[in-house]
Amino acid sequence: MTANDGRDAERAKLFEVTSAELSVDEVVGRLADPGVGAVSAFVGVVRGVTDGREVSYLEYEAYPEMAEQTLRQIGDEIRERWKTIREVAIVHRLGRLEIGERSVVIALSAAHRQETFGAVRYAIDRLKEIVPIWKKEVWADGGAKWRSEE
Amino acid sequence: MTANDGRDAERAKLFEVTSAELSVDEVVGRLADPGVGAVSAFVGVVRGVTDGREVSYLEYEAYPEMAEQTLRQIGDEIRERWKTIREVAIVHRLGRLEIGERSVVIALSAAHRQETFGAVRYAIDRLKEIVPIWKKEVWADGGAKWRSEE
Amino acid sequence: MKVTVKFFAALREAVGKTEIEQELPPGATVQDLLNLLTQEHPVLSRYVSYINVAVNRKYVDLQTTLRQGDEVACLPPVGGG
Amino acid sequence: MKVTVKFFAALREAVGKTEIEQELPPGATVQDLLNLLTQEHPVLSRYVSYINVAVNRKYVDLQTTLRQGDEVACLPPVGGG
Repeated sequence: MTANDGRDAERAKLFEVTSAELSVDEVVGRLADPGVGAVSAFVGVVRGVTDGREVSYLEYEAYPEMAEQTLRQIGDEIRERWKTIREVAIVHRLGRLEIGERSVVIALSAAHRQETFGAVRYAIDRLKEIVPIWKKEVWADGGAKWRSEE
Repeated sequence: MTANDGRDAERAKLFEVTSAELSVDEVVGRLADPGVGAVSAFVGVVRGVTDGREVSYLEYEAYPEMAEQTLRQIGDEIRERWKTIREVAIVHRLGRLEIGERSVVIALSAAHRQETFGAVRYAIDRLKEIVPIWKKEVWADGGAKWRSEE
Repeated sequence: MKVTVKFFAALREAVGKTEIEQELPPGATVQDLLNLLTQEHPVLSRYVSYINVAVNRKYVDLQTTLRQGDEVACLPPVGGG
Repeated sequence: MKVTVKFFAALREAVGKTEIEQELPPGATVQDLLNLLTQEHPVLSRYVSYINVAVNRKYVDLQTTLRQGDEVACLPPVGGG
């Protein structure tokens, strides 16, 4: 499908959903290559308050196979649109997440920084639009709600 | 000077030059606060080739006290210009760095992601403009050169 | 013919199942499937206008014709990140 | 009066020192200091038009008047990141 399918197979997965804790360093490390001079990253973090209501924890659910496939599609779209982007990695966490924990890490690499900022913004906007992942907010007062992008 | 001087004293330094290896997770961790929902980060990485010439390693030098002071100034400028940015941390490494090592980590936090992308771009552009840090490229062929921003 | 239908998030909770096997007449479309599911699970009528559908992990429109063995996913509005 | 002068990066290598004490007449400006330094270290003439100067860790212009005990830094074009 994409030009780098061969390379991907030889190393860490670039697009993944996982129940393990996320490390930004680990995800950035998946992009390692001597041509990289700049990495931009976005980290989603579980907020303790939404709309003035205290959150107890979040529960993330996915359609895992399709989620990884649409994450890969986002990577392809980025490298099609911004030719200076060398590689993209997106790892999304699933299951119960406490306040302050990381829900998603997006990292993308380039020789020079200029195009990385717009591309990382596109990645997270697009993720919220097409990737089959859902989050349920469970509030401190016992209520709960499935939330889609505000 | 700034509104958060008191808070800074109680926790990890937000603006720092150091000879220790950089961890993105550690720098992102300096921003921890239950109101944070989004963190954008920039990571500078030592490239193996510049202008078609193979690099052996880089040597970073700073005027450390003034570097930390100008990094803090950049943080102040950002929070003045983008009111949704909660906190900024910038850590720059000094000394000899090998290919693939991280030279700088910038991280900034907000409740929502929208303004973080432009702000992180501003931070690295401004760093290259005003922070008294210099890098010497030492090439594989034995030559070397102090480089300022291209 | 038979297809597998998957439910996620609010839909999974409403239907009370993550997955069912559904018998369909040959030539049935996604719209036909949603009509049938709503008859069998009236609770779905609250959601059906917001649902996106994926067949074999690709988003499709309601006119798409289904085939034996398809994996059909009923996706409420997504909200990762 | 005396000021401390610091050199960095290419300037440090050219002068061969990281720091010197410099005697100056009262009322001397940054420009006066640079003129004096260039006389004593002719190698600086190659750099002097690119130098930025900080006094007590703040960027200043060449007309700034120096005071006893100032820390004056001669900064070649910066290039961190």
